[in-house]
Amino acid sequence: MSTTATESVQKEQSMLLQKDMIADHFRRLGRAKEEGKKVVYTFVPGNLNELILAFDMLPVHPEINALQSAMRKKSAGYIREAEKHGHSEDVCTYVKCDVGMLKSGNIGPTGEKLPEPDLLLLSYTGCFTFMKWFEILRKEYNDCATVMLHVPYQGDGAITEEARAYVVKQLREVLVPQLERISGRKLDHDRLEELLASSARAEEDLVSILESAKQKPSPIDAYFGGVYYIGPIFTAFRGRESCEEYYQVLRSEVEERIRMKSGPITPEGPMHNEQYRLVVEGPPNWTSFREFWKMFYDESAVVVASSYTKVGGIYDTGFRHDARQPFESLADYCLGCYTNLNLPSRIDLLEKYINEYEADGFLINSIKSCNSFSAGQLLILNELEKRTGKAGGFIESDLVDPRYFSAANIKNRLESYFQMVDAKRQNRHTPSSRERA
Amino acid sequence: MWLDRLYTVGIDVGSNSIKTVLMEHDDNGSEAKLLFSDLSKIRKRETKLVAEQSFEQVLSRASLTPDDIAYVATTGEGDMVDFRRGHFYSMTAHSRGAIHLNSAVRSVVDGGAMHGKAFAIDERSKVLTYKMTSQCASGSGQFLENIARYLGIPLEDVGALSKESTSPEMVSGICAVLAETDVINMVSRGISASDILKGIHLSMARRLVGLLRGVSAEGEVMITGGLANDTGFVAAIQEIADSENMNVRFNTHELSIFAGAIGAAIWGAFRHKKLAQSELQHQ
Amino acid sequence: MTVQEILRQCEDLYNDIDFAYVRDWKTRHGAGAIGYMPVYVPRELIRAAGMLPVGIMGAGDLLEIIKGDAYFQSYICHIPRSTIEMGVSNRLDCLDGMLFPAICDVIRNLSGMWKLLFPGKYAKYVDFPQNFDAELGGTFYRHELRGLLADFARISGREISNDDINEAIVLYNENRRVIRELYALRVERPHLVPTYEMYLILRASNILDVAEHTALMRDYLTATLREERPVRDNIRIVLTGAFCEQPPLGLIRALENSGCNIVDDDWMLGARYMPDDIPVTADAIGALTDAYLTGTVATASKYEEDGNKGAYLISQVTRSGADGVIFAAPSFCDPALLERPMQQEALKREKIPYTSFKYSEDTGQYQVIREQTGTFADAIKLWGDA
Amino acid sequence: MECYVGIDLGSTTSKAIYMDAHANILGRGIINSRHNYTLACQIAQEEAENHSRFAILEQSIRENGTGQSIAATLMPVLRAKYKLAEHNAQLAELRRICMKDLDNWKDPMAASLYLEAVEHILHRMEQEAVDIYREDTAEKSDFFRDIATSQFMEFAQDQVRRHVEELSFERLVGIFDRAIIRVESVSFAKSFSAHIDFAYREVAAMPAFAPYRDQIHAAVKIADEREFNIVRIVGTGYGRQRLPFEKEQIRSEILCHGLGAHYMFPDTRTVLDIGGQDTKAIQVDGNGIVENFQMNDRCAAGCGRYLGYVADEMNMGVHELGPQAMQATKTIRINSTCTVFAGAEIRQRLSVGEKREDILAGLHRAIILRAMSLLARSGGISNEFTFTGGVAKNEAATNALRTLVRENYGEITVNISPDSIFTGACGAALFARN
Ligand SMILES: Nc1ncnc2c1ncn2[C@@H]1O[C@H](COP(=O)(O)OP(=O)(O)O)[C@@H](O)[C@H]1O
Ligand SMILES: Nc1ncnc2c1ncn2[C@@H]1O[C@H](COP(=O)(O)OP(=O)(O)O)[C@@H](O)[C@H]1O
Ligand code: SF4
Ligand code: SF4
Ligand code: SF4
Repeated sequence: MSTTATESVQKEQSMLLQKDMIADHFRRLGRAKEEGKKVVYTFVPGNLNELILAFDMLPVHPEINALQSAMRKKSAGYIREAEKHGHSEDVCTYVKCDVGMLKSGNIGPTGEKLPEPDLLLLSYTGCFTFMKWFEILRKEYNDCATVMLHVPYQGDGAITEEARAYVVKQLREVLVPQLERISGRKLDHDRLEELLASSARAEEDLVSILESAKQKPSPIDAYFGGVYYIGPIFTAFRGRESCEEYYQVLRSEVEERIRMKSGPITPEGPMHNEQYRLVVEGPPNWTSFREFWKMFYDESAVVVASSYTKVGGIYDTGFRHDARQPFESLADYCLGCYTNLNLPSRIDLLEKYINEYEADGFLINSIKSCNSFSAGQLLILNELEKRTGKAGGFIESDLVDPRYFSAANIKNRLESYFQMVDAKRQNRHTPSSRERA
Repeated sequence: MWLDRLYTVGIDVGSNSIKTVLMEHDDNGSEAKLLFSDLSKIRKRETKLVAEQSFEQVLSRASLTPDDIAYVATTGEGDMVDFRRGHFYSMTAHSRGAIHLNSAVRSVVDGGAMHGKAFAIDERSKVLTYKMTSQCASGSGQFLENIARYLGIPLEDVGALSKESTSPEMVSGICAVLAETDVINMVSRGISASDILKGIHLSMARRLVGLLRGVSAEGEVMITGGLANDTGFVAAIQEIADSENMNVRFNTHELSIFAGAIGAAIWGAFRHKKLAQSELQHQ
Repeated sequence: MTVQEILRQCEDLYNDIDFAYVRDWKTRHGAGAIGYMPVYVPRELIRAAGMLPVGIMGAGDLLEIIKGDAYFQSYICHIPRSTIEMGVSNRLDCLDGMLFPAICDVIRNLSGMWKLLFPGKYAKYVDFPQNFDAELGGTFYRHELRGLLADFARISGREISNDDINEAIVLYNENRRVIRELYALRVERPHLVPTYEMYLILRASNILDVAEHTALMRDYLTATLREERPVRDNIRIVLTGAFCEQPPLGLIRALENSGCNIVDDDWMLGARYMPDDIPVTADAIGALTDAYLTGTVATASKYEEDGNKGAYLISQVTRSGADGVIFAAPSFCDPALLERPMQQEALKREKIPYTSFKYSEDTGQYQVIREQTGTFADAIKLWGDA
Repeated sequence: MECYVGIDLGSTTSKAIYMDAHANILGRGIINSRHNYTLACQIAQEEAENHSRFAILEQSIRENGTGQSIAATLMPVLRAKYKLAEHNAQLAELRRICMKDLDNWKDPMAASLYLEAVEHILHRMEQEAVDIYREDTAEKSDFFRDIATSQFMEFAQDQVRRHVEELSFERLVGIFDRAIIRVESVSFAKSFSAHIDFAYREVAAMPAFAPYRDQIHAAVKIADEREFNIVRIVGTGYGRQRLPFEKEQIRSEILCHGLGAHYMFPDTRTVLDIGGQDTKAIQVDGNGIVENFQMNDRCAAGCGRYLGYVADEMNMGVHELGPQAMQATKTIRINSTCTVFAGAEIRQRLSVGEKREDILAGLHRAIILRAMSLLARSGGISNEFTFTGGVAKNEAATNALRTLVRENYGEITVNISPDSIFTGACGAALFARN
């Protein structure tokens, strides 16, 4: 009795906090133009939030807008709109959702119109589509000022000195001058360092939260729940006080759940009897997010680790933003985000998760939109099966295009998958005709 | 040799049927009149043979011989017709045919057996933009024919039945071949044939309206091809377009199914004159 | 040689998915061969190491995909499947390494897959700077090139001098020059350089030793000028978007048969990425770097700093006197397809007609495509106002 | 006796298996599942029960001293006669429904015209029934629908030819189409007692068996009176969600196929199942536990229906495709993926003079190529490889498969069993037993 009561209270606190933070951010965006604040559009993976905040600019993340649109069931219309303007049905639907939203009046998730960008900060990290995306936006916003940060790929599985130097140099010689020009102020180094220090503190808490899934039962769902947990740190809030506070609250909630030995909280209610522990690779589907989650809830399946919660940046292998070397740590952050890892490194990381989080199996949600994630996932599946001996599952959907989410199909596959995990765990012996004869 | 009348034949070789028209043109080519038409289902026969027979059919009705025909123009899969003089691509032909049937139309939806196409045209029937369905027969005319067959309903009755529907069954993206199971399933769930058909019409309409939106269609839209004969489909596509607030009005013509053949015949006359002129110049 | 003989040689090269030429070349020269994916790699460096650069453009429709599908979902383009299929069926054994240029996420990830699938083989992702400042991108790229050079030296077992690189640059300059001539002839008299032939001849540059290829093109230039060919009533087209996965030959023929003469394109872009000569200097790596930073043509995989999208395409149209543009892109090719709407906007502003279609290297049915390009050609021909 | 039942509710056919406590298969039943799934499931189950009774009958005869000597000759006759009884009952139902349909016609003129025609057709069908079910006639379809359809079409064409002006073929066929669905929905299986009694009386009257009539009768009685105590049923297959079963009683078809294949061929590591509407590639471990699988989407290309559609397109029966394709001298590449487009392509190819068998060879290769890519996706092919599902009955398909497997995966044992269509049901029965 009392547990459920506390659970619901706790749930409300961190969630409400996040809700307020987001609402506040969009309110500020809504007032940006009249208050003379400059708006920077930029991408989530390896983003430079601290740098943007140091110039007192406001970031907008088109990917977040796209996923919010999907959750509010607007994406289908936006995508159609973009396709009407000549965008192919084959390409990343995030882009189309964003373009469609723009063409439909640029109304953001809170129903307010989003301010137009003063700068497009194209941090070209882990995905080629980003480049095209901002080239498209640049045209849409009348040749809006655009600055490119080229972040090399970890082709050989490591961050090279040259790559780091290249990024640092671009930060210093291209980004900062451009940000100074647009914002009309000099970079405040002290402010940047403060922000980075705050980031590091929040990151510490986040890692502890993500790693809490090593407990049995896991107090969190590191995929469906995880996407909420990474919200603040991967977007406009990292470096801010509110972000630190959010993670403190969340961490204490999680710790309380560990003490109570209770499972994650889901939209269907708290999960009680953890049956399957899974590692998930790939982004979720946003259009049917709850339905998707419920399929796991119904089977009492908990995701204990996921790669998607590392898209912004990977913290659990030790990286922290570092006020002592601001540009170097920003560069490392960009260079280190999940989709900037080469395939062998991605497999190593997933393997590590499967082992460390004592998963029963792993599942790949392959996203039609996203070549960056998806190309090669079938090999990942095979490799992981080979290395871990755990059951691997493969389902296909899309981020924001509801046409590519077939609930029946996914359910069918999941059902088979869970039965497969079961069978594997029990390893029952079935007589064959030969043995009987 | 100069006849005082110019006759041309247009043959539209479809995947399902062959449409042939015989047209008569006045001297300056501005007036074209349809004399005879023939529609022959291919029905597992050899396409080439059916085309020949269809050609002979219209000629014999007009008591003309092949020599009287100034230009035999094909469209569609016209490669099979070796007695053609020239070939026009199907959108070129359909758009011309559509303008001939109704000069006010500025967009065309061609609902054939395999593909659906939508294209915007100008007053001279020039194709401005177009969209086509992909390599999946779901939602095509053939798809509808299959369903009608599974339901045991003659194609001619499909339209009327569909219009009787009160609560159409939602269907979308089902395979033209595997639809059989789905349809049988719906029947066994007690859904009436008219609700099934209407559901299918709506889903087909949605696809084609999608294409039309892709070409930014507005105003008068001509439906050409066999689907124009299907009143249920015509009603459905109007319904969908209205529900999506598209400013379009769908037109059909009793000769809609012959639009491609008519267009080809008219272009045939045009080319014939061009060619005759350049021959004159050469001499 | 007659045109027919030259074509037969090119067709043989095209059809040979077992790379007999490469195997033979290696034996003859006692040297290695390095494969590379589209679009571009600095072939000069491979050549400077005495090795044969081999462009891998998938297997077209020549290979049934049995195992390649095991690696890619249905919504990923086709070229990596057939490439892997060739790899796992030992057809690429003759290569001593593979380069994966930074053109898209698919090829990028393929580099990692290659490392996993062929652990003993050299597999390298070649990152190209998207920053074109000599100090920034230039520094980075120089380093990339030096890394490659060191790798090639290791693989070939020989030191590579500045002169070696310059020698290769000269050979490729020569090759580029003849390509320019060929393109110029086609613009002038398209009927003498039919699309199908031009394609095959250019395609041979993927495999042939550069000097041989240059000679082959020269032969073709001489031979085709002697041919009697009918002038067809075709429209003039710039084809764009096909810089990576290639359409099957049948489709190329179908385009031509539907009334389009292609007068400029982005096929085999790697061979024409730097249209101009690269100077011979004491710093060959520097020259290659500069050529990359300042001398490459526009393509979807390259960031356009000035945001002048479509300018290059429009210049292609103007230079070649084309009637219109065909966007032909591989299905599921994000770079090409995302580029398309921007290009089309630019063309619209210039009132240049265009049409577009998608294909896959193993597309077997050209009907729909022919219907579209045919209608496009009809529209230009019948109303003539283009 | 205690038994466990597995039911595979396929998209085109439903299959049931009766299994005893020692995992021995007692009987198998199969039925078209075109209509109501619940009913199909019931009928398949009844069929399997009858089949089990036959097995008991045979066993009783064999165990009964003298019976042993005649069992081999008797059983086929008995089965054929039983089938005949069943067939006759179905024909009677067909007649009843057709007549009722005609009764409701609004136009009496037309009704009487068509009544006469239908009467003729049905009469001929009834006459021919005996010939269909001789113990020595060639193998025929398991389904009344298939037999009746081909007969009805043939005789209807005769009628139309004779009365060209008055009768429409489509309309005649329409009457049949409406009726056959309902005939298929009637459970005849229940009437085991009646049918076996008929069969018994027929054989008892035969000189060869008359001397043994008492033993036979005794065996018939045992089989007829045997009670089956169904301990548990497990359902699987395409339509499984529609079964009125508890969640625990429903198993994914993937797992059932894996387990079933393991049961039939214990060394199986890779299973390919090509059914009417889907294709599955499954990897299993040494215990028949699924390790990995891939399924195609809801697209007919690459499934049994692809061949069915092609057969229609070429005016052939599905069972004729394989043998004809085996005559091919070359393989023509079919470019269209979509079944409907492939149909059009076939027409085109035929019209440019390509040979039927060569085209068919291409089609079979196409379907197997798709399966190969699914197999590759599921993790390749390991020894031993088992091919199940309806398409495994098709020689050209198995042939193409063997070739491609050898070319790409080396020498691998390929198992194909005549009962492979029951693989899923068998797996389900095993789940029921566990
Ligand atoms: N009388 C009709 N009533 C309803 N639908 C019809 C009728 N005639 C043709 N159709 C539809 O039109 C389609 C054939 O159109 P058609 O333009 O002849 O195709 P194609 O040119 O590809 O052969 C058929 O598949 C069918 O769905
Ligand atoms: N005798 C036969 N010869 C050749 N093919 C057959 C035969 N019987 C069935 N098939 C093929 O098998 C398919 C049905 O397979 P089945 O495994 O019963 O499917 P499902 O389980 O989906 O109902 C048919 O579509 C047909 O192509
Ligand atoms: S391709 Fe993937 S990483 Fe890139 S923008 Fe789209 S969803 Fe994001
Ligand atoms: S789903 Fe059906 S109609 Fe569509 S491609 Fe597949 S077979 Fe053809
Ligand atoms: S075809 Fe396009 S997406 Fe595919 S590998 Fe080439 S560039 Fe990348």
